[in-house]
Amino acid sequence: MSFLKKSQIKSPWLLHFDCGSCNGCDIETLACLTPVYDIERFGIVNVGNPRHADVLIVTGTVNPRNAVILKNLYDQMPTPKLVIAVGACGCTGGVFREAPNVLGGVDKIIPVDVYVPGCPAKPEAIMDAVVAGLGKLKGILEGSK
Amino acid sequence: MARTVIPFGPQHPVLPEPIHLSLVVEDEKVVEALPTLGYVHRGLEMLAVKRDFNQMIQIVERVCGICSMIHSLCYCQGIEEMMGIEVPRRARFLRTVWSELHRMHSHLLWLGLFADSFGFEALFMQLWKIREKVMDLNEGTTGNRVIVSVNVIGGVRVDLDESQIRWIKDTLVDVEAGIRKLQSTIMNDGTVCRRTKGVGILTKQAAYDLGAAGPTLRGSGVAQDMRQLKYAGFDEIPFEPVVETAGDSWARGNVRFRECLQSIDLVRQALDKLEPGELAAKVKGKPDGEVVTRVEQPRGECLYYLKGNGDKFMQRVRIRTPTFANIPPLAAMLPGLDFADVPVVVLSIDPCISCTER
Amino acid sequence: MNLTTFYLAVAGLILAPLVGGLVSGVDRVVTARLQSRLGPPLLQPFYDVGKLMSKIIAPASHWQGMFVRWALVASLAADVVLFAGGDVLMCFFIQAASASFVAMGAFSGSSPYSKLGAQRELFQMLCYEPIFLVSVLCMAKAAGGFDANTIMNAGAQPLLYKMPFIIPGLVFVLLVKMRKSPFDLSACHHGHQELVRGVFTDFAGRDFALLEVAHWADVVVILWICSFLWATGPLQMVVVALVALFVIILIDNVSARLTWRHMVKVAAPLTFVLAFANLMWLYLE
Amino acid sequence: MSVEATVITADKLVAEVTRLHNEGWRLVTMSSVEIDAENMEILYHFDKDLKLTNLRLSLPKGGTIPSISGVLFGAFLIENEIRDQFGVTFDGLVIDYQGRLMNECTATTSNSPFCRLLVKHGMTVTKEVK
Amino acid sequence: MLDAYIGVLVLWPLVAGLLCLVLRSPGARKALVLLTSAALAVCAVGLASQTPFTANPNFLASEGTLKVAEALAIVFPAYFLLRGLMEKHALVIIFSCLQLALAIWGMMNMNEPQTVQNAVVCDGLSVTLALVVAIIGSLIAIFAIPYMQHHEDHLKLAKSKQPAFFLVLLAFLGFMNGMALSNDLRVFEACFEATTLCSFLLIGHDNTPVARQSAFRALWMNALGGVFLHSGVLLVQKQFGVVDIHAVVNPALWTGASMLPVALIVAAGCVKAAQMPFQKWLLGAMVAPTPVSALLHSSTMVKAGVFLCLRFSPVLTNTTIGAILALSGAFTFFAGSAMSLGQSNAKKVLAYSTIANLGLIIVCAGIGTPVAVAAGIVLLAVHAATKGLLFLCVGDMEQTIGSRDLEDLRGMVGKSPVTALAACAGALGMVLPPMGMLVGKWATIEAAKSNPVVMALILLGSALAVVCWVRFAGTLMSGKPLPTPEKAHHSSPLTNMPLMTMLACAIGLGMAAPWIDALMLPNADAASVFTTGWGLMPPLFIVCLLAWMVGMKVLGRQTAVPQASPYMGGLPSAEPGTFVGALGKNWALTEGNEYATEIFGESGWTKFAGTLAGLLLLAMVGGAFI
Amino acid sequence: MKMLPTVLANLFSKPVTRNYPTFVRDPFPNARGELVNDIDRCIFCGTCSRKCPSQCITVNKEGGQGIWSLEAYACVSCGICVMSCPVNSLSQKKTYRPVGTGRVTVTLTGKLPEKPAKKTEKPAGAKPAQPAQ
Ligand code: SF4
Ligand code: SF4
Ligand code: SF4
Ligand code: SF4
Ligand code: SF4
Ligand code: SF4
Ligand code: SF4
Ligand code: SF4
Repeated sequence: MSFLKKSQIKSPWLLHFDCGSCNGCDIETLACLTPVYDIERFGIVNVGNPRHADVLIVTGTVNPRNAVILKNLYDQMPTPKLVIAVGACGCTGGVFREAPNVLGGVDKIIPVDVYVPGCPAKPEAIMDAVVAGLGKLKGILEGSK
Repeated sequence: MARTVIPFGPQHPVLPEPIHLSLVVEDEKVVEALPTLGYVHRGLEMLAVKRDFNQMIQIVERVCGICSMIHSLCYCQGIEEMMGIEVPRRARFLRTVWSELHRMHSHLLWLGLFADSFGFEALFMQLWKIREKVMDLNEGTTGNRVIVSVNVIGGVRVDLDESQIRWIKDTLVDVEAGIRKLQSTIMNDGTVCRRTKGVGILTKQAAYDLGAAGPTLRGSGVAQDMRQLKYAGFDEIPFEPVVETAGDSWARGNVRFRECLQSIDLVRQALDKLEPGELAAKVKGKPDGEVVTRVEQPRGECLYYLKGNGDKFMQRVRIRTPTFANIPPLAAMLPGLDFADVPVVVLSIDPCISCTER
Repeated sequence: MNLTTFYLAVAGLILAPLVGGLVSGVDRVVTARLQSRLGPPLLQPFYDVGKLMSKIIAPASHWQGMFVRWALVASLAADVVLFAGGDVLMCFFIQAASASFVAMGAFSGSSPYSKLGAQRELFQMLCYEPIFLVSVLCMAKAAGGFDANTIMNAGAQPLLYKMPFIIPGLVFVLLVKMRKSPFDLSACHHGHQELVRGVFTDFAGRDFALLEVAHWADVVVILWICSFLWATGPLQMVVVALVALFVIILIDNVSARLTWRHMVKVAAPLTFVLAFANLMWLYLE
Repeated sequence: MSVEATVITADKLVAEVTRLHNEGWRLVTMSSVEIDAENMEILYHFDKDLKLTNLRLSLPKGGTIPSISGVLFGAFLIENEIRDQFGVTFDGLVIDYQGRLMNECTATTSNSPFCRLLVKHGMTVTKEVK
Repeated sequence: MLDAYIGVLVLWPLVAGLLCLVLRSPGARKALVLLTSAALAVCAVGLASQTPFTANPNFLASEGTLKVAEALAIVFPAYFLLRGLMEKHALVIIFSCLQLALAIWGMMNMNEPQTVQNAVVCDGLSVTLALVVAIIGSLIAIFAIPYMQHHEDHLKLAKSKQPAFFLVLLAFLGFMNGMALSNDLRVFEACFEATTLCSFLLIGHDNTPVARQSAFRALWMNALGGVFLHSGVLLVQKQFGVVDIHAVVNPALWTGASMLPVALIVAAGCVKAAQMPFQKWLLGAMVAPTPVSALLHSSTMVKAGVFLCLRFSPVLTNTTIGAILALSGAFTFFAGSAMSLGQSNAKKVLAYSTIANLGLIIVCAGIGTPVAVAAGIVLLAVHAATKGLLFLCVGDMEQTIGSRDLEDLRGMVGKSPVTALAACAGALGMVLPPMGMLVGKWATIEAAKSNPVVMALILLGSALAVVCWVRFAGTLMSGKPLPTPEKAHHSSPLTNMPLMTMLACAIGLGMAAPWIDALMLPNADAASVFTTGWGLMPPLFIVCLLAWMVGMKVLGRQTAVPQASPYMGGLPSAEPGTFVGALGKNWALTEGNEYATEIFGESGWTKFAGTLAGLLLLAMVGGAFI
Repeated sequence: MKMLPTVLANLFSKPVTRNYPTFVRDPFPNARGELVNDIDRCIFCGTCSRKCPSQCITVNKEGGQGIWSLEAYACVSCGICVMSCPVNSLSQKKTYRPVGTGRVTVTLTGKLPEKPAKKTEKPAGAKPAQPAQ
């Protein structure tokens, strides 16, 4: 695999967007950056700018107002991109599925590559998800030669 | 001079949660700031018509993950008051333990984010490193790091055994040492003070009139803490509300820092008062009537207005959270600030949009 | 121009970005350790750039690609000038051109953050340029010429003895140039800043990768010029550069970000006056 | 059991709130609750030294009452939220989100506790099935 | 042949101007201006090819001419006095009276000086100024044809004032040439006063209250300058009995003699070059139509001032006066740059920057070594071209959108790309290597090696200038312009031709700076130029060329793909340049630059810098007594 | 500068980072992880589906077969169902449910109890989760 392709696996920069999450999954996502978990070991940086991000981590349920934002952010990311839906809310809407202002999980708006169950998802699970996502990307890259 | 309009948020790296501020700045001084909410609105008060009053515990726990335990505590207390249930003494102290552990992790989390808002990455890392120990306490005792889910109507559903109590106490010694080491950085470091002192001043009168709550209110010199209402175990645990008088971001930060230390002390006291006994009282019947109940969350006074009508579904669950009350003071503080201070001041009220919008 | 100069120039062209990338990698590892973390692999910056190179994204403005290329060329040219032992003033002017092109690219973008970042980038330039150049004047005065070669062969005694007061100024310049707290005003390494990614907000993909390379080249130039302070031998210079790097990383980790008003009104004038006093002292001696 | 509250009418509201404010009471919040298909109540909770005093105002859903945000700026957010949920119009609201504080849906009907018209994905307005 | 060239350069413009006045028809005017421009350019180039040389054309050397010159020394002040009395302008009255008194006193009491050997002595400095006037000045004159037409259409004048305007404009060029070439102090002085008159008339051309006020401000200041010059000249005459400029600027002549005359003459140059504290007249000149301000700023008037200083610089080398002059020039450079940073009015940005850059040339004059003078000449030429270009661009854009505020010019690259890009090139050419301004600055710094304060001030000023100009260019290039109603703008070939030529001049001169510098140096120094410091330049140009090509290729590629939507925190936009923000409103993404007015505000700096520069000026004149 | 001792101490001590995929910490003994149903024990009474706050369990009885299905990614691991199951057929693992690349619905079928079931015999472990699509 060429250096350029390899570096795509080695340097996933992430953008975290909180669609109506209860904060539980957010803080666990943030915790991944901190010393005990330190996902920078995998070359991951939280860039906070869709134009630089490779991985979009979405926590929480989608509502009509944030759906627009979510779509925009997704569109502004460069390709190839990965989407990770974190927590029961991100996957399906979780406990809030039937709340009046909830549309459901992230996959209602944008395609999701990896689902991370849990309420909240554990930091280890989020790391697993990134690894799984990168595995998927690697497959695509190898396939495309 | 031409003005710059900045769409600040909803997605913005210094904002942990989505909120939008339409900022108008002139030479990087804010002249106008209008907030937009609704990006995390779920309408979960409304779920009361679909989930019975027991299931609502799990719903209100997820009003917000950071002080989820205190939300369910408030809700359960309300229902207990409505139904006239006496909570066993052991349960009350256990509730105190977990609610103070929550306060601790919440304040450490916030202090970290606050440090991040003025670009002090190492401090953020250090605080979150310490916080992990508290998170371990949560997970080790309840089975979940964040949403501990210990409350049931009438008491708690998880107990602590002796070894766990000892473990908590030992860990707290470490945590306290770690926090105290950072005291001088948070309170006296030159660059930190330059970014926080005198920034976003809320006078005592303004704080009171605008309805500020929690550390935002106490940072402006008003000694008000809902734990003085003596709910859970606080009737037997003496404590003094932490107050600062400067009313700026620095003062709000310090209130939280000192409350962190205070919480360690409260947990210790509560653990010492634990006596063998029942975990939960028996519950019969359906809630009927109307109550207003208040607790102190890390971010301040939280008020639940509950109305039942003898059905298993509540007629109304109205949740007023501290950040909701702190948004107007924020809106009043923003104009006149340097643009660079906007994140600092926004973070200084510890915005929790999740519960603001529910 | 003789052949040695030519080889040196080519070496500068190739080595500078590589060394700069390594410096950045060391920076990230050391920063992680200071924060009690394990940190990324040493070669992470290269992976980052490689990744960015292979991304596909629409430009925020048609002009950006052009400005980015110009900035890169200018940064590399500054390197080459220095490696070939050329005029230090000119070398720095060329680097200022690079910074200007970055700002121009940011201006031509469309996000308000990028434009605010460009403004701040310019204010930063306003602050560090005179300080740095006055420091160079000190060196030139003591060494008797503006050429890098002349300064490096200035004699047995390290220049530092004659110019202790330019140290704060150089530290300030390094902090600004390496985008470190307390002066990471126009863009910080990670995006947690009120300006999102400041000047870099609108650059993406390949453009951004090239900017990063230009940044590496810049860092090498600045570190090298700082190491003139103890130019008694190549080893000593490397040590000085490493010490400077470590000090910068330390400062980054023990301070909060200040504001640009503070920089323009307090930090820059103060360090400038100190450096200038040093210059006057050299002249009056 | 029910919450102790002074019953008040809309015309005396602002005067009463001003009086409480002058006496040093702090507005905690307002709670809105549906009584039946047509009517609702708003409770104003005030605090002083940890004691609560409440005002109770009955009104029809979708009615109009004076805003107290002129007296207490902090009330603007609460009033906007109630407007979102019950379609109550507040006269003299200092910052008026026009019923769009939490969502774009303005179709709040007068007989709703919260709007039952939802903007579902795809931005079509569908009647919520209940 | 030389005499013919000189004749055309000095006299023809006046003749052509008079013809304009007589013929009055626009067509004839156009033809005359174009003809004059061509003639001037040809003759100036012709002269340049012969430099250095001396000549004695009859029309400059004859007894009659000298008589006329002496008469003019009375006529001009008398006219100023008359205007001053009409306007009841105290300062004008005072200074023109002083001028008159000096002139009359000089006539009565002065012995006839030695006859001047050569009426025209043309060296590098003279020919540079002549070329600048002939080429840059002419281009501006051509630009003025459509501009003034449009201008008068706007003002809806009943009777066109253009014939008179072009008379003054063209005559101005002639007088400038006369000044550049003449070697007789008396002729020089007459031309010097003539430029004062011309600028007064041009600034006041629109005859609005502001224009009048500015014109009179220019008049009193330049009359004061005239007083300085005349008293200096009289003293020279008294001390040595010579009026031959090239004899006077011989350092050997001055050993042991009082330097007061030189100080006075140089002070006159500073006034004309709008150095602080006399910067106000040049700022006032901004109210005039663009060709006037362009002319005053780039190729005429102010250049007369620095020309005078550079001319006398050999006698300033290593003197107290020289040191103080250098210091005050450096200070003006610094303060002018700082003030230009705080401005949002594009023309004021240009004005302060002109003042600053002239300060830089004055520094060169103050240092006075051959290297410094060469740098000064380079700066003079490059500045004229670059600033001329910038003025024309701003003028053109102003006619397009009806505002000269930088904030309104935001995103001009979308509305009139050619002009905006030319302006960007000009702006970046002011500050970036390898363009001439920066190269000149570099040379000046290294020439000022012995004076740390001057070097530091120049460094500060240059940093300020970089910020100012990059921001200027960036604002023009700013993405996503706001939707403003488009106004029809008829750009004629006579607008574009001078603009493009000027662009070529600016870039060409900018790139040629090192070679010009080499030309201006005495042979001994010139040889070493490219082996030492300047050796960098040729490879740098190659690098630039490469960068240019790469940049263009990428530009082409990126233009072919659609642009990304702007990052606005993820918010949607209802239409380009807006976002849907608070209250569900459509917020326009307006932008404003940061001017840091609390630091770079105009009024504070005017007071501070004015006082300090005034003191320096006094010190310089006082320094002559030491 | 007040942070200096702390960061220097960090530099000279071992990082606290747990090198996760290489080193996996043992879960806490009472951790509430993945929900599993010992389907042979289940009597398909439907209590869990009624009590679940997330309403992610459905219980169906069709043709003598009981179908218990869980919308796995909507489960919030609260453990209410575990507490309420009358026959203790539900339990939570100590480890969290692994991440997946598609939505997962766990569907388990079992025999309906003929009579009030009184089986005490311990059956084999639950069937593995089946991705529904
Ligand atoms: S999955 Fe749970 S913790 Fe995560 S956002 Fe949803 S409710 Fe909160
Ligand atoms: S105050 Fe914040 S942390 Fe607490 S419940 Fe509300 S949102 Fe959560
Ligand atoms: S851009 Fe900044 S953060 Fe990135 S390597 Fe360079 S100095 Fe470090
Ligand atoms: S460096 Fe600072 S701003 Fe960047 S991600 Fe880390 S904590 Fe956030
Ligand atoms: S459900 Fe709709 S109307 Fe009701 S509060 Fe939420 S967004 Fe507003
Ligand atoms: S806008 Fe320009 S052309 Fe029109 S009147 Fe004014 S100066 Fe003349
Ligand atoms: S799992 Fe337990 S509660 Fe659920 S249906 Fe089976 S037996 Fe009943
Ligand atoms: S653990 Fe909770 S959410 Fe999950 S199935 Fe059981 S009751 Fe439902």
